[in-house]
Amino acid sequence: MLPVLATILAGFAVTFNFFHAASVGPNALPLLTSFIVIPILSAFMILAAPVQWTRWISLFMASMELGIGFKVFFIFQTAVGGFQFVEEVPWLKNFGINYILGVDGMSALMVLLVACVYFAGSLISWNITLRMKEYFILFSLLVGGVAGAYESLDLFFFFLFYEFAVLPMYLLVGIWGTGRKEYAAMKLTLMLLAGSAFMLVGFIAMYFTSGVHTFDIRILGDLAKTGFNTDFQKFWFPLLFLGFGVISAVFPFHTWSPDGYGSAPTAASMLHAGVLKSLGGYSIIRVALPAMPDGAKFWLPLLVTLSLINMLYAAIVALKQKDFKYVIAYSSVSHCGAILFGICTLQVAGLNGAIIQTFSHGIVAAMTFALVGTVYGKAHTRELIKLGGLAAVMPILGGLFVAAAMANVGLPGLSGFVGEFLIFLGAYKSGYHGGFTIFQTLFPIAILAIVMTAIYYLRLVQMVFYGPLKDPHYKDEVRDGTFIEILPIAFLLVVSLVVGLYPKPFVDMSNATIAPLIEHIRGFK
Amino acid sequence: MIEYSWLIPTMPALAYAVIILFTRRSKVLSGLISILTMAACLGLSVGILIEVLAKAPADRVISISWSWLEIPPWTAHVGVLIDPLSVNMLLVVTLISLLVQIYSWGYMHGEVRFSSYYSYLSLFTSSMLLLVLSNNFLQIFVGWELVGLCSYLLIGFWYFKPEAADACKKAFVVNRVGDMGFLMGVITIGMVFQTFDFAEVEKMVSTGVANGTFQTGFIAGIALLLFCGAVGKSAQFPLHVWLPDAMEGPTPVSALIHAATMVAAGVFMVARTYSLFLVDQHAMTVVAFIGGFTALFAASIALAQDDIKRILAYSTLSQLGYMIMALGVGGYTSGMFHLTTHACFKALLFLGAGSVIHGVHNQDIWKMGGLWKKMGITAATFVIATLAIAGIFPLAGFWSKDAILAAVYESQIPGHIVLYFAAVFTAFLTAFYMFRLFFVVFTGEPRDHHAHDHAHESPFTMTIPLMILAILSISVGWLNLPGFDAYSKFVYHGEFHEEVFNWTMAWASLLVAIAGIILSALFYYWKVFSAEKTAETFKPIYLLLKNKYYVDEFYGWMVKKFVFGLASICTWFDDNVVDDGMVDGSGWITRKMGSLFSLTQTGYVQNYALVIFGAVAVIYLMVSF
Amino acid sequence: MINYSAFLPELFLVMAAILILVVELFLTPTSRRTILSWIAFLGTLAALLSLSCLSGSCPAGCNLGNGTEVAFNGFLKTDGLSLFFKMVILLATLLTLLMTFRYFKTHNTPYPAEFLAILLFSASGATALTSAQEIITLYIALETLTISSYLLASFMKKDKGSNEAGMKYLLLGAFSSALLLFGFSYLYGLTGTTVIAEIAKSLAMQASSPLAVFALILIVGGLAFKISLAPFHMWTPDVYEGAPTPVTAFLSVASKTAGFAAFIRLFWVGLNVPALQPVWVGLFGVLAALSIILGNLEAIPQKNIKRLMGYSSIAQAGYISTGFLAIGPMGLTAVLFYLFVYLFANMGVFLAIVIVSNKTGSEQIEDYAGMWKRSPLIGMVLLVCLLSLAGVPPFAGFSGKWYLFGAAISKGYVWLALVGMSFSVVSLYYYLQVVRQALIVDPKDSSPISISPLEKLVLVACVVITVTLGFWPKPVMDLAQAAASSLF
Amino acid sequence: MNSIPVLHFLYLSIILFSIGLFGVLIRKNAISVLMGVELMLNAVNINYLAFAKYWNWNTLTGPVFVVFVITIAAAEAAVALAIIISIYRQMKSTNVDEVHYLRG
Repeated sequence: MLPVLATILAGFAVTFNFFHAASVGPNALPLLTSFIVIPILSAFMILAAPVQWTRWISLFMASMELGIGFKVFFIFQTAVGGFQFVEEVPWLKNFGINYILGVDGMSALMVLLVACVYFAGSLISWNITLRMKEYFILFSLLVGGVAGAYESLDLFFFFLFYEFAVLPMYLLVGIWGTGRKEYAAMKLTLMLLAGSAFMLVGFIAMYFTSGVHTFDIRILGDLAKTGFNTDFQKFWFPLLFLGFGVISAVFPFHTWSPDGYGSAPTAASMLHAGVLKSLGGYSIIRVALPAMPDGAKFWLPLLVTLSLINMLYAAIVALKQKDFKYVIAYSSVSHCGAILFGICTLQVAGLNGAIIQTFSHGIVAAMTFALVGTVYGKAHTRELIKLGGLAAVMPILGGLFVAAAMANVGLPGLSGFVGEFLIFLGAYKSGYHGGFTIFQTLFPIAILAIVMTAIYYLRLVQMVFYGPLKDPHYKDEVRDGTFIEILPIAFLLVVSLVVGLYPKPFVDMSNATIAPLIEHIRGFK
Repeated sequence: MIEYSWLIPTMPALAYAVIILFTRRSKVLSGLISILTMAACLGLSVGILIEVLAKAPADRVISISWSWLEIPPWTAHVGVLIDPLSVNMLLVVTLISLLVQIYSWGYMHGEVRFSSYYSYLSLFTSSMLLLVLSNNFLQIFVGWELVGLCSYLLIGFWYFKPEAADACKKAFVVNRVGDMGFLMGVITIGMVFQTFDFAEVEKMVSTGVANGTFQTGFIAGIALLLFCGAVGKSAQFPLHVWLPDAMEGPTPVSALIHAATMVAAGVFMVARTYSLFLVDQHAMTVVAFIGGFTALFAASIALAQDDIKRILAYSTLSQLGYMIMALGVGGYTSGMFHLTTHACFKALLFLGAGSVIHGVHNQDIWKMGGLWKKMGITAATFVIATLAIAGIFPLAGFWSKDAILAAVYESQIPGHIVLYFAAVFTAFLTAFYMFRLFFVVFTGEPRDHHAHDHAHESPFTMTIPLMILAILSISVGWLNLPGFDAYSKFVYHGEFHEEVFNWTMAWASLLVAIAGIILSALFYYWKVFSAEKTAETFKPIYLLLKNKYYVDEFYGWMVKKFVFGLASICTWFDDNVVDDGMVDGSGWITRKMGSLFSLTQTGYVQNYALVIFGAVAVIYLMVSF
Repeated sequence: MINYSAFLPELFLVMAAILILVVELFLTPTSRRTILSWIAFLGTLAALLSLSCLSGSCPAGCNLGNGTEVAFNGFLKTDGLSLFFKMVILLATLLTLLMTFRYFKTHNTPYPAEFLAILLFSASGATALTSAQEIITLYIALETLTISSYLLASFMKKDKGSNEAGMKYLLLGAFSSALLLFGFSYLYGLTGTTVIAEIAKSLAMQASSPLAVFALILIVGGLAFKISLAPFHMWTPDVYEGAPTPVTAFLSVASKTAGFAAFIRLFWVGLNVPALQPVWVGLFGVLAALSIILGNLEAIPQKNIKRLMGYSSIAQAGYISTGFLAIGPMGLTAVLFYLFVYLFANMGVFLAIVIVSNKTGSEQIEDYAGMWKRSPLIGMVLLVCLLSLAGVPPFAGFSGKWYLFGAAISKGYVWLALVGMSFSVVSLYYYLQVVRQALIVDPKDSSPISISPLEKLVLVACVVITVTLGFWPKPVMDLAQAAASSLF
Repeated sequence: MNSIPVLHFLYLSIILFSIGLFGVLIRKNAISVLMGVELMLNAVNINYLAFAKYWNWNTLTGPVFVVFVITIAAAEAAVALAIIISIYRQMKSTNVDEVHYLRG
């Protein structure tokens, strides 16, 4: 217990203080690059170091990452807005590729999210024994990829990092997974990459159509008026939306998600559900919307319908699942639907809601998966019929799970509420101001989803933790969570609480991105 | 004092955190922390009351706000609103919670999770106070949801009991259904008025309706959306089903949450947003009739129940219906007044019931009887409460209930006469079933001797709250003695107008109540009539009542058929069509095409040559023609 | 006075080959043959180094050349482009030699000297091809390459597969080169010259005639055979499977590269005339799409890894052709870069195949189970190289594909890019089947596989290069651009 | 000699080429297939000579090409025969259809 805490504090302090002096100002230390490098570096260190150090290295590096995450969050000047800590290195001039990193409000939040989940994940994986080294290496690489994807402002590197993150997932699921792991792994990988195939072509098409031959997102975003004519936008927006949508499991391309998460090892599903999945909505806001507002508006009816189906349909399907983890997986699909819905509102409130919901979903889904993994590790089964009454033997985990469930349900005071509330506000608003009136009829349906969520989560709580203890063996075999198991979950819970209780700083940050974006979009038909 | 009012919700929250994090091990410490915080809150509330009373009626409204989240130009605040209404609620909530917490010390004695119990109580009180003190729609919704959570936790406190597990889920979900409407209302308000603040919204509405920016129907729609929430939380028909089941929780919890405070939140909310309702009479009518119907409906069910707590639960429903009705007919003051008095005597009833259960370890009234001698204090206090709820002069219920009846009688809404008679009849039923309960439990011969022998009076930690509440149940009503009217001068909506107390109506209702008491005495005390015989004669009606009009069964059937039916359809679709069909299907097709094409690799060299030649030929033809 | 430096690398190779044959005469049958290997190795190395001298950037500072060398009054011109091609080919030859040493440890043959000599001959043919400026020269170089590779393919006389591969390769190769020649003859007839630049000149003056189109198509057919572009690809899997593994490796990289060199010379210079250009560009669009689709689809059911690689190489040819469509420096750069990437990825895989099949004696995919336990390095190599072929980041194949499709899209071939991307997902499926065996499945027998230090070095090099070029393609890109600039 | 127009040579070569092609595609004996190829090459040669005549003899391009073609054809034939022999050694037959173990 003490050494663990010491390691965490040490790692955290190192980065958090190291960057303190230099990280603000024009020629700053490469804050963002180091955010990508640290996980990758840790992969190499683990590769080199003796096996018994593995966990400690990973934990230490994760804490360093956490330090940077918080640093970015704290020293980001919301008032100034725009992209900050930008690092720009020319890469391939004649192909218009530059290594550009930078965070605005939205991605600053995402950076924090990545850091938190990485930290929690490396704690949750503490008891991995099978092929431990490889596990932690792949895990760190996964994080590196995600971190890069959230920071890059160049489509080439965005894409590179994104798929870089998909790859370790295949092995993580395939090797350390459970159930039909190889099937799930293959499905996940192929579906995600198939989606990204459209992305790549779309990016390159943007590159050439824009006329300025650059992959710089910031520039491409401003070209919406001059660079891309309406037909181009109408043709490419849906394809990009598809590519991004597959990442965030948009119906009907969501089926990789239940199988994938169902069989992935805990930490992997935490990262994937919490962070990588959120990339979908993120990139729509970052790339597709600014560059192709007309396309967005043209396709809105379809997209809204899809996202609504996501929300409700997934929630309904979750109601009938027999596997503990599948319920969570479907609920995560449903929440991503909410995110897409928020984006489709094309309203300040709605988009802010989408971002906050992205962040919250990241934290909460990670927490929930962590809980499921821990419970599974103790009860050795995930079939809901076999579980029951576990609260008697694991009260702390039970309590935490109720908290997690409430966060998912969108209970005020926890992060889930803020996002959903803002999304609904946006939904209503975009109906009220004569904009896109389909919402006025749709948003009651959307709100219906929160009831469904409540139903299936409480059903879960009841079936797993409440009622009499199903299996008498649990009485003496199963113990409550240990410190190492509780720590990451509690950590995530605290983050969710903070967002829920005082969302102002977070919303301000996301709004630093959204307000200009909306101004930008409003100029279009 | 008022500047510290924000402490009132915060302190219990802190107590919750402290207990959960640090003092779970030590029961005594946890209990003390919780109780002391509650005492402090009560003290603060009293202080605030005094301060507010000192002010002139005009400037008794103080509102303080802090920004919670901003999306320019639009801001959501968290704030404190001190006005007579909230002060009234503050006192009720803090007082009852304090008493209940003291009471729980004895009642939950020996419970393993004593500490968590107290932590939940603190959390509940804190969220309830958040709700009460809120000065905007968003915050009231937040508190609203949080009390829902606490009620979930406390109903399911004995989670290992399957009934409890079911009940808490039911309570939460049913409330969510109501909250859907509430949330829509809140969002609509936020977006239409660009603010959540009560006062500003009120202003905009009044001006907007005056100059015709909003047509009344729209406002009425919003009001009714909000009312959905009230229907859920105050367990009005058709969302009343959760409250009786909620009795699976510990009895003090039922007293605090499901009788005195939380369920009254619905009433409070309607009162808080009253100006929205007043805009359009139709909205008021809907409210009034739902209240009235619930009152009668629940009372009739209570006639045929056997579980002591469920009887009380249905009586709670019915009384809440009264309050809602009162608000619906414009009896703002009377409604809130009844809320206050009801809080006292209903809490008393539940705590008394709790002490009985504590004595006989049983909830079926037909296993009790003759407890008068065994547990005197309990019985004495219980009878006071019973008289109070029956509305007997000069106890609290008399004054508040008559105020309501008067309000109904004098109101302008269509069909108020019907409502009036329904209300009167409800009063009669109330008197009847309450005394049925009293007689069966406390008088006559013991039915279950084993239980009876072990029965004993409860420890003083439990009896003292009973006595305090008894005194209140007698005296609170006097706040509104005709001519004195302290309460109605304090809590009113809009302009204060004198209400002349209508004595004839009061006597009438009193007679009705007494008639009810006598009738139940004939049945259950002197046993002139036989209850069994009557039940036999009117079997269909009896069964209907006993089975609560089969509402639960109906809902159960609906959920099973529709929700889960839909769920199975969707799941099937997802597994077979989307997953196996589309996703795996495309993979399968690709693989099949692969093996199909690889058949072309025959291995015969001349086929390959032929293909080469053919390709050249075909290409040439294609290009040249 | 002949300008030897124009064909200096070829000279080195040929001399090395002859030297080998001569030295072999003095060896008794029992004496060890390592010296021959050394000669071959050094000869190729010398050729490789001579490239840097010719490019004018000699480390030793000799002034052999300054980038372009001309001999035989312009028939043979060694410019930057051909230097790049030569580099790829020679690197491939080096790695092939390395494999050969390993290969002959188990499959021993009485004629190692001949094998090495022929290998060097065909390498010299390939390199000569890249600098041929004239049809006859081009044809001779081509035949030097192919005829020797017929021999190489069928070199294991005792092995049925090898023989069959040799025969098929030979008959079809001869057939296709007959088509090619027939096309050439008409080209000559139309223009009256065999110098590619001249051809361009005189074709530019005349309108498109059916005869010209006919010649064009015959030439496409004949050459597409060499780079195994569908539908002229059918020999590939059989030959790749049957031929000795080093030879397969050599064919898959060296002769493909040479083929592309020929294509670029002939089409981008010779036939790049308004009358014909649309025809062959469109034609290549179709062929590229066809090879991508067929190659990837047919690879799926394969059980033998060499055969799998055969199909994959068909698909790769298709990808490269997408860049070949985009006439211009960008397309050329993309093609060159991708060839370089493809070289290391493919060679890494084949080296791994040789090593594994030496140990297990099998080329079936399911015998790669549990490489993560038996030899993590090989597991790593398979993962990196195969996924690079599939075009997954962060490996070089990804950036390569990005440029190729970029070039294609810049010329408006969006549909082709879409086809390519979707089918690279399909390709991922079968590549991952191998990766799955190697890294996920547990081994049947977990006896470790020994790797000599040199091989370790090369394998690691392949991995490092493949990963680095994914992140940091600049050095090679600059080289490729320099090369491309010599044509435009 | 001048009396015969070029076109006739071309016809001849086409016919010859087709015959060779026919042989390649139809004959089952590996040797005959090879001979088919040789015929095709000869058709090529005829073309070259015809065109050489059509343009001018002085630049020797055509004849030189023909010489090279013949030489290479010879080399090809040598290699081919070697391979076919070793196949014959193994499966006691030179029928190309019997050599189809590599397929699928």
